Amino acid sequence: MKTEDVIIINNNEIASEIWEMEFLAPKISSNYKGAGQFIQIQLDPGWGNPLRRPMSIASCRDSKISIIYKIFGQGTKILSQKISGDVLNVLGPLGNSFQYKKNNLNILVGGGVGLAPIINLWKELDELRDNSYLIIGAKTKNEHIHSHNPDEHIYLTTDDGSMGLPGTVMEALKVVYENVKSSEVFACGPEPMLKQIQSFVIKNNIPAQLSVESYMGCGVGICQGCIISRRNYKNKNHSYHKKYSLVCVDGPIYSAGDVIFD
Amino acid sequence: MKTEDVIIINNNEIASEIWEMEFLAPKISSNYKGAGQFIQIQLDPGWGNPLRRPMSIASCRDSKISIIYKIFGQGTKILSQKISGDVLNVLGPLGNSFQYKKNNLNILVGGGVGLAPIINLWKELDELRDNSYLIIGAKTKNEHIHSHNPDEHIYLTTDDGSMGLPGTVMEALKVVYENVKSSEVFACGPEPMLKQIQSFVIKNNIPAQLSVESYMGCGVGICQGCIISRRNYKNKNHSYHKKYSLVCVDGPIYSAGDVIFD
Amino acid sequence: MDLFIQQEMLSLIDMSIKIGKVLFKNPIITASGTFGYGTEVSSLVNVSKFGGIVTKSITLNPREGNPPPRIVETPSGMLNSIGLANIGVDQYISKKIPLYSTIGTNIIMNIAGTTVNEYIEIIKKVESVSSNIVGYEINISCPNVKRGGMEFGIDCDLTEKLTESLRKITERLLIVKLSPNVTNIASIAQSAEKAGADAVSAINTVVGMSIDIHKQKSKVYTKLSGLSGPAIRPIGIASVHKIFQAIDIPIIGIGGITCGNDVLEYILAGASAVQVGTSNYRDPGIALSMIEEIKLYGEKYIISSISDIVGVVSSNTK
Amino acid sequence: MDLFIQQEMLSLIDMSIKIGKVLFKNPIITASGTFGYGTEVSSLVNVSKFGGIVTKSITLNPREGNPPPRIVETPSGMLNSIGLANIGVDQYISKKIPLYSTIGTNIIMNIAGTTVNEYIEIIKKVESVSSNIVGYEINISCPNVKRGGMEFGIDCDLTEKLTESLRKITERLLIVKLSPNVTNIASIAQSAEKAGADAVSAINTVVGMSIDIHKQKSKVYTKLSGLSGPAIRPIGIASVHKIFQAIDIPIIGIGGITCGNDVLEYILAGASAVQVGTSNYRDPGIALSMIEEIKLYGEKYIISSISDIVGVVSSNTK
Ligand SMILES: Cc1cc2nc3c(=O)[nH]c(=O)nc-3n(C[C@H](O)[C@H](O)[C@H](O)COP(=O)(O)OP(=O)(O)OC[C@H]3O[C@@H](n4cnc5c(N)ncnc54)[C@H](O)[C@@H]3O)c2cc1C
Ligand SMILES: Cc1cc2nc3c(=O)[nH]c(=O)nc-3n(C[C@H](O)[C@H](O)[C@H](O)COP(=O)(O)OP(=O)(O)OC[C@H]3O[C@@H](n4cnc5c(N)ncnc54)[C@H](O)[C@@H]3O)c2cc1C
Ligand SMILES: Cc1cc2nc3c(=O)[nH]c(=O)nc-3n(C[C@H](O)[C@H](O)[C@H](O)COP(=O)(O)O)c2cc1C
Ligand SMILES: Cc1cc2nc3c(=O)[nH]c(=O)nc-3n(C[C@H](O)[C@H](O)[C@H](O)COP(=O)(O)O)c2cc1C
Ligand code: FES
Ligand code: FES
Repeated sequence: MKTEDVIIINNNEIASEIWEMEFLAPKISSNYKGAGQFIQIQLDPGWGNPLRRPMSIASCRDSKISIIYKIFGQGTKILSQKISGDVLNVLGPLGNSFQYKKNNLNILVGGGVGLAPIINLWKELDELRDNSYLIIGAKTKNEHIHSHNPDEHIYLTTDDGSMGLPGTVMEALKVVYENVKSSEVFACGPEPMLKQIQSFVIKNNIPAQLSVESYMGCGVGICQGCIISRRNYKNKNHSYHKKYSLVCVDGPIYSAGDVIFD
Repeated sequence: MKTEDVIIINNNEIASEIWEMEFLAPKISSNYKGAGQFIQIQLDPGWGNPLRRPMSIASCRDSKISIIYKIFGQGTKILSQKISGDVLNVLGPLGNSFQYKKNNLNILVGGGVGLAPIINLWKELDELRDNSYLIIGAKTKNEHIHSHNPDEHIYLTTDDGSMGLPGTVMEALKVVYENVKSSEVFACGPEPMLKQIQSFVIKNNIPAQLSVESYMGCGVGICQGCIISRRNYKNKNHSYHKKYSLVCVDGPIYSAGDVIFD
Repeated sequence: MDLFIQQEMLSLIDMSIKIGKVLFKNPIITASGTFGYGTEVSSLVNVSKFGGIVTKSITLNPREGNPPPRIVETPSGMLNSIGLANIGVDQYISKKIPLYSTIGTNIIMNIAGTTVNEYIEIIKKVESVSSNIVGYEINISCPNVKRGGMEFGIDCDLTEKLTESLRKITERLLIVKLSPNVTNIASIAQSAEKAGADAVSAINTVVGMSIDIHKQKSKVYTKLSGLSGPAIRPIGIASVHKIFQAIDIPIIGIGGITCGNDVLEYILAGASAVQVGTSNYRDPGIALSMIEEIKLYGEKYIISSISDIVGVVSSNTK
Repeated sequence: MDLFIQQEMLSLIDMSIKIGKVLFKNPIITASGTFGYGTEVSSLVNVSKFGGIVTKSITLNPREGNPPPRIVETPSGMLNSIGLANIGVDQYISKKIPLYSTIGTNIIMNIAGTTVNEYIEIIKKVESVSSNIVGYEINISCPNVKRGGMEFGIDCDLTEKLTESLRKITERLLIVKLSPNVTNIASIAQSAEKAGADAVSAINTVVGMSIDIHKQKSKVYTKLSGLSGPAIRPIGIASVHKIFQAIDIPIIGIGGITCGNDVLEYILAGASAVQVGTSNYRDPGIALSMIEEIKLYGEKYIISSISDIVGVVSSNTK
């Protein structure tokens, strides 16, 4: 993990209110471990917003890193106003990454801006495409950046039925799961979605890895700000209390059974 | 006085660390009264810097206003990073303006960034050029945006003698003053310069108008933050105490005899 | 009558609030010292739309205030040490009060003194003339005057005695403005309530300091000065939250309010109304846009009256 | 010897300072709770360059801390309510103290308790093992625990008693960390001095609150939490200024420090050293650049030792 002044190459709106930014980050990418890791972006040199903003890595290749982000508040607004050539100070790569098994069928589920690490994992699984399924949910078709394509194992859902399967990712997950055996689920998205996936995988006894979000201070384990509640305490280096885990260093990827959503 | 979202047309470094910005401001320019007035610029929509930054109007024509500014701290740094097409929120025009007499010889003295209102007045005196003298001082030639041209009544000075007359504006002022009668001095610049001019005009019994600076809060007379000490109290609308005057509404232009520099 | 119906339809939420017997058309008031005497910027802003205006602190005698520099910006805030510069009560009565007869909003007169008697004398003078001032805000908390109100603001007994004395001489609104520079702001609020105040307002500025490292001196003339602006908003909200649990009279929330969201935070924490201070310096009309933002919030969450949500976050046990 | 001369030439200003009998290589220390146990980010930052590290508050028993959410950003600041999550003194002794033998900087152990006896027990345990900890910072001022140190921090007598008891059982540095949430921080500092503290540090976080208006609940789990970051810097500097006039032992300034300029403001106000907190979250190496900035200042104004400028602004009469 390093802080690095990265140079923006691209910053474009790729779907309604959803942006993709790509930048040159040789130092950070040389330490990159895999899909699921994130970075902490400093908004500007001033101190109006003292905290960095956490963003999952959506791709990492040839010294370049990309993120996919949605405009929530002031910070993401500021990011969307950056143009190519601008410089950002970034800390990373941070956190752990998804761990997949070659022999499993891997079902990837992304919802909302939970997209980024899931797309990243999808790219990582390139050679295992035959064994992999991608499910992406959004409210409506304007928010989708892929095409619904079950032949290629890509299933899109929309709440309003305007694209792909109508309903949430749960509908698609059930459909896909019925056709496969020995599978593992990888998911990232809003908490309500993760909760539903958690019940589903526990009920069906499928292993699953969830990427969770939490309000971050430092991103490196020194503020104790980013905790989530957990089950199944295993002694980790940083989360030195049984009940909670530090998302920034022991996460953001957790085994579905270990996470308690409050 | 109005707040207006103005659109930047140009923003360029015109001399070492000195920038000129021009923007479209139809509302503000329609209320403009003359050289000496200023505007208050909001740095950005966030609240990291709550206070606007005061800047003298350097020109006002055809709905366009320009300013000339020097990078001091974070605020002026932010201004220098704006590009054409960007929008700024501006309050103005504020304060009073220089009042000149047609029959006088007018000697204009600008030092450092005190340049802006003096250049503006110089433009205003266009038809009276024969009776007007412009003196501009800087540390070194890189900071000058004009040419030394005594034939055109333009006298530049540099502390290091790298352009125009060596020394401060005082040297030039003495030279010019020796050649003229019934004159009035108009000056804007750093406090040490204004102090010297004040002693000079008082000693020689010449009328003079000084544009003074002060740390500004509101710019419209409601915070009482921007006072300077004064002599010769005349009942003004806003400065309702004898000892002090509100620079934003009763200034920034004062008769040299009225100002006390602390 | 027609007009009344029309307004009803435009704004589903009832924005009016009551403090003591006084009705405010909306809960957004400008804070003392940050809107002059209320008349300076009337060409720029339609002040009649405000819920009210608190005028600059008035003392018995005119005060020139502190020497410059008086203000400096800090991260998301500013320090000020104006030193209660004001025209004094006599000129206030002769020059300002007449202007308020047509101003179209509630004027609250803020007063400051160094002894109980000074406060009494000021109010007696104002009470002896006819005016449409709706009440007094008692500044017992200004940190920028050497012998000033501050001594009252940090002491429960003094606050009680002062409030009691003033309660006897006016039927108008009596609002005690509290200092955050104390260990227990809620207990000072209780003293004010006990002595008959109609409301308390909180907070005044927080004591702060900033140094010019090159000149090696304080950036404002007096070394200590008062911190205001968004930086102190969390302190103001916490203060209102604590006071809300201690008293039953209305609280007017102050500190770092910049938008409708901020107003609502204060209201949810227990404020019946709010005052906008430093933000006026960025834009003297800023309070007007807050009114609109609150109306939208009211529509979105189907709130029929702003009073319905006062303190809902602070009264929850969790 | 060669090395010493070389350093002398590079940095004309003597950056070292002394607190009690302990020498610090420079006045820049990381603040408790904002740099973990000092070892978490050693791969990212050369911690041996710091003047010192104050470790996270340690309590007698391990504490899991408060439920999430624990932090939220505010204008130029942040609120936190970690709730003293820590591994407890026994694990601190067995797992952390051994790591400090090679850390290359002064380790100050911050401790927190709810009773005098708890503080005593913690220190006794640490004193009974061998360690290179240079001293203890006594947290009597954490606002985020329901029954916590806060009661000490607001009361002079309790502060005095606590300090006295701890002074008896250790010869190591004893630094009392003060709360800004009091009427008179200088008098608490005087109590600490009287009872034998080697230094005081100020300030801990300021009580604050922030509300999510859509969920209508506090943004951090506990309603009240602690405000830190640049927003509170003017409050920290004012506190140091006031304390400087009241006591003779060294003051460690804390609150909103982001750069060398900010460090110097604290030093000019009366701090002999400073602690950097929230800024570490933006960049765990941020304190290192401050050291360089101060050296440049020292060169520019020809200051031979950083101690020469401690309090020069606060001791001026004007
Ligand atoms: C590990 C991790 C990975 C993430 N990856 C992505 C991603 O790939 N794409 C994406 O769009 N978003 C991602 N997020 C969420 C993203 O960090 C927030 O949307 C962003 O910080 C909002 O900032 P803002 O200033 O626009 O909003 P604000 O106005 O500051 O706040 C809006 C909301 O954003 C959240 N937020 C604000 N600051 C932080 C912070 N420092 N840490 C965590 N949450 C915060 C809060 O919950 C808040 O309610 C991720 C978050 C985490 C923890
Ligand atoms: C009436 C008036 C007209 C001015 N005209 C010009 C001009 O034409 N060109 C120009 O370059 N400068 C002008 N200035 C000065 C200019 O306002 C400051 O240089 C600018 O505000 C600095 O902002 P900053 O954020 O870069 O610096 P900061 O880092 O904020 O501060 C640097 C210095 O700038 C001054 N300053 C900061 N904020 C303010 C404020 N709100 N009001 C007054 N001073 C402040 C302070 O003295 C401070 O020491 C004028 C000032 C006044 C009062
Ligand atoms: C420049 C300035 C002058 C002030 N003058 C007064 C005053 O005369 N009387 C008073 O009670 N409060 C005064 N205040 C305090 C404000 O009324 C308000 O309590 C404080 O600024 C916090 O609110 P804010 O953060 O919205 O500014 C003043 C504040 C500022 C910034
Ligand atoms: C997340 C967080 C945790 C903190 N934990 C502690 C603590 O355990 N003990 C303590 O004495 N102070 C603690 N503090 C207070 C800091 O040490 C410091 O006094 C305060 O944050 C002000 O400094 P700053 O503005 O530089 O952050 C904590 C601060 C933060 C932001
Ligand atoms: S974000 Fe600071 S410990 Fe995780
Ligand atoms: S700047 Fe506010 S009164 Fe002049």
